[in-house]
Amino acid sequence: MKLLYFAWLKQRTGISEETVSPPDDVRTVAALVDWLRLRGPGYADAFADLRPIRVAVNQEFAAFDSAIGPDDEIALFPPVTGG
Amino acid sequence: MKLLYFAWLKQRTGISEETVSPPDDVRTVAALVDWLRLRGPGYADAFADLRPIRVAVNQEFAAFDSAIGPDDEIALFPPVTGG
Amino acid sequence: MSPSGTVIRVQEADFDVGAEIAAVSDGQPSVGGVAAFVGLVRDIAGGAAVAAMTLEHYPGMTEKALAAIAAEARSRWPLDGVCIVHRFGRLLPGDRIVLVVTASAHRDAAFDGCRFLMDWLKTKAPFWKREETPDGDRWVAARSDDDRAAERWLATPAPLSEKAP
Amino acid sequence: MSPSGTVIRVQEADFDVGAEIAAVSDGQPSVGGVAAFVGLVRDIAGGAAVAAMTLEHYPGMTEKALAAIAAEARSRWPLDGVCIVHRFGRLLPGDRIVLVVTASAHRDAAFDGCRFLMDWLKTKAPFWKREETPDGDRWVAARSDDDRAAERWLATPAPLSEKAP
Repeated sequence: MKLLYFAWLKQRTGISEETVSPPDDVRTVAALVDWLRLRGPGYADAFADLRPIRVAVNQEFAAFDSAIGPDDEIALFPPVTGG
Repeated sequence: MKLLYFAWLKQRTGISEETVSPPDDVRTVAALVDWLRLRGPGYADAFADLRPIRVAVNQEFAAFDSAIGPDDEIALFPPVTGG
Repeated sequence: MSPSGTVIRVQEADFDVGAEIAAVSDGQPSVGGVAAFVGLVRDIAGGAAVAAMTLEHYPGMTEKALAAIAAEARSRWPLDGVCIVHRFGRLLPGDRIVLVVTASAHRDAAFDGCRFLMDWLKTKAPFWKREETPDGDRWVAARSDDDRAAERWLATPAPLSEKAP
Repeated sequence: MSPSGTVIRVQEADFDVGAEIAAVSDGQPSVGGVAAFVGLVRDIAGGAAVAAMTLEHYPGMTEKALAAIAAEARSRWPLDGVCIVHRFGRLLPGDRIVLVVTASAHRDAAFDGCRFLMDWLKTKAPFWKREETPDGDRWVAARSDDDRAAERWLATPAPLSEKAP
């Protein structure tokens, strides 16, 4: 499972991209985030509040209850501010 | 009194610009047009129907009942179609 | 750019769209958005092929009318720059006719101002178009759609800006 | 211009506004109007001076998101050409950030399409801005105004075109 972080989520986790293998019971974005929080203080800080966090699964906007699997690319980032 | 004609009004009158001295009782655009109609078949044809005709007095859009005097510049033309 | 930040030009020559757009916000780092519209000669109109178009105008009044429309736009929206360039003379399909550019801190004012200028220009600036078609020349009639487009700004001075300033 | 008439580019380099606008209608004499919007870096934001701005994006998803927004615009309005160019990297006040261009037979479709693209791009394309201010760097927060601007197109797919087609 490939993870990407953008903007202040990248800064707080200290990571822009990583490949992880969470347990089999991690089947949604929400479950993934719960699991990520346990990986260290940077993650716990980054994911303390999910309200300002958006998610994309395989480069499409998705919801926290979206299903995910080992081959997916999951991105976590704040609301977009382009243009 | 300076008169200008544009678009098909110029074509029908055969004139783009002329200086005229109508009688003193010609004090509105409507009276001017009534007087112009008598000047020849080109004018009569051009001013047969006033509905598709617009007017400007001293380079500002005006109405047929607008007051006019000897020093004014009066333009007669169809509805504008620029842009 | 004039001191007032409004550029009005009526000319036979073509214009440089990129240069005009750049000039409207040049040296004004408070500008966040520039909206522009370019009107072009179409090769078909009212179902007929158009080989060429000739634009007639009323020298003197044209510039005044465009300046008045620009002033009206600036009174309605916080615009940091306005540019209107309108051509006259004989033009071919694909040729540029008109350019309207507005600059503002925010995009909604730029968009609204630009559209307002085009709508009012169509009905309030003294230009007339004659088209050359296979059936001969014809004067283009004013469109009721254009009247309605101009009138929508009377009922609602700044309809979309209110929703998203 | 791609065969579909939609150009999407995400790049660090600046772009040539005049050339991009010309390309959207090039060789299409049925186009009567081209609307364009240029977004620029402002020197002030949220009351603070901005010395520079860095745009981060999500390579791969960005292009897909912009292509989807362009396709949505083309499904709503009869557009003969669409161009979106968005920069990333570090930019200074006055620098161009984004260009959106739409071409259509009629001006209302071009205006509506252009504005729609900007509104949706602001809320649906994965870009993030970091500003350099006297108080340090800060990530730009999403604006609720932008959400509302995007949402107005859900309620009324083509509000102004209906009034003046």
